[in-house]
Amino acid sequence: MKVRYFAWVRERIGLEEETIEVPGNVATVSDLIGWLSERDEGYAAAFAEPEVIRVAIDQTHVEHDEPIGRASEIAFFPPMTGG
Amino acid sequence: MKVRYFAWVRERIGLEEETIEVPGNVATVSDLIGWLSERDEGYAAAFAEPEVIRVAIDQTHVEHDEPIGRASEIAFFPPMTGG
Amino acid sequence: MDTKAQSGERIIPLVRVQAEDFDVTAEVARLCEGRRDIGAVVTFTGLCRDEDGRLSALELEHYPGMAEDEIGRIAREGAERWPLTGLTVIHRHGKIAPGANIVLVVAASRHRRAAFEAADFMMDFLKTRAPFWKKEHMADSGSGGWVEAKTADDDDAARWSDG
Amino acid sequence: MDTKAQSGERIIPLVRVQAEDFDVTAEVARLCEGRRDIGAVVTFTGLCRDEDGRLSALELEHYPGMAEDEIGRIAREGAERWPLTGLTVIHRHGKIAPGANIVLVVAASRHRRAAFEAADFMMDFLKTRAPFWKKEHMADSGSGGWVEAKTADDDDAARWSDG
Repeated sequence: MKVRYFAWVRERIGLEEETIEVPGNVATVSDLIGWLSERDEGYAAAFAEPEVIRVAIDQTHVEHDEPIGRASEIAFFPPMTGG
Repeated sequence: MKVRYFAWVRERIGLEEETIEVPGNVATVSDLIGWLSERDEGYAAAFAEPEVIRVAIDQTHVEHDEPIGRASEIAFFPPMTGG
Repeated sequence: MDTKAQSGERIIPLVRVQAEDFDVTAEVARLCEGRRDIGAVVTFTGLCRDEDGRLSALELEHYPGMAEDEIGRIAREGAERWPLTGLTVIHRHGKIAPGANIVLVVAASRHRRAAFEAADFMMDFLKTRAPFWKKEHMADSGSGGWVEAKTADDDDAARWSDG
Repeated sequence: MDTKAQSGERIIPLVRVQAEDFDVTAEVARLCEGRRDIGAVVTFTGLCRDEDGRLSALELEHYPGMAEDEIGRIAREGAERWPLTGLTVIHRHGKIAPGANIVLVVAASRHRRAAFEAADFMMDFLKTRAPFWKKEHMADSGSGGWVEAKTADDDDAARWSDG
């Protein structure tokens, strides 16, 4: 599964994207955030306030309870500030 | 006093403008409309429905009960359709 | 000390009544040139519709002098109600072909809400207070009637009385 | 038979995400060219403010692919809600200087209310749903922070849920 990070999520993790293999007990977006947060301090900082993190699966906005089952790309980013 | 007419008021009266002398008993816009209406069929047609007629004294919108006392220019026209 | 934009100093609207066409980009540039405090510019362009082919032209009669003055009064009212950095109104008169421009409003502000509302307000009051009258020239007969004022326009203008 | 405009056939919005600047007149012309059924065109231009001289540039990061798709989804929603004859959205990315353009929305319709509301709606949802993030470069230090999302923008977007 390809994971992409944007804005300060990207900066804190120090990666634009990576390919990960997710353990079977990681079923939802929320599970994935928890699992990533334990990787190192950068991830922990990026996901310190999970409630503000926005998520897209295959380039469509989803909520944190969304199953990640068949996603090929998942992206994490702060609230949008375009326009 | 200069009187100006616009749009279908102008067409019905057949004049763009004229200079009139108003008798002393014509005090308000409403009086003037009544007085003009009696001049001929064109004026009568123009002012047949006085309630739709809009009026400006010295190029500022006024109501029909406005005194015409010191007006130097008074204009009659239909509801505006600009914009 | 306060800068012009911070102090809310009232801007002087630009009002033009003319037969000639206008250029939207040029009018936007006129308000924005040399400024870095503008965050939002809303433009409204009103165009002549052909009414499904029935109309060959609109003829716009106006009250010279009062047209400029009345638009100026409406524009100053808009500039008092919203914190604008610029406001331009151009209204054409004379014969206007289908597809051609009739009226332009440009409202600039730091933030988008003021720019949107001011432009919307200007159009509602231009429709109901600016001394212009549209006559339709029809494609079949050549002549036509005067456009009737719409009560919907009065309703639109009345929206702003609670604001 | 119904013409395109009469039938209310849904238009296909034009969406562009690009580093280059845009020209308002050209984008208005693109929607109006050869048509005589458009009565109203509203444009919204969002510009980079210098925040009273503190800001030297904005850097706009975006999610390529999703940015176009998401703006397209918002635009199609706008085109479903209002009877538009055309809708264009251009959003820039990369480094943007104070005074320069960031975003353009052009909404065209037979009548002004639809054009105003659709442009207003588009901006509210671009702010809250399009995957763009603004980073400020400050005049003194050169670097700066990420712009925080405003709850006011969420409130603005929520206005449309009763519509």
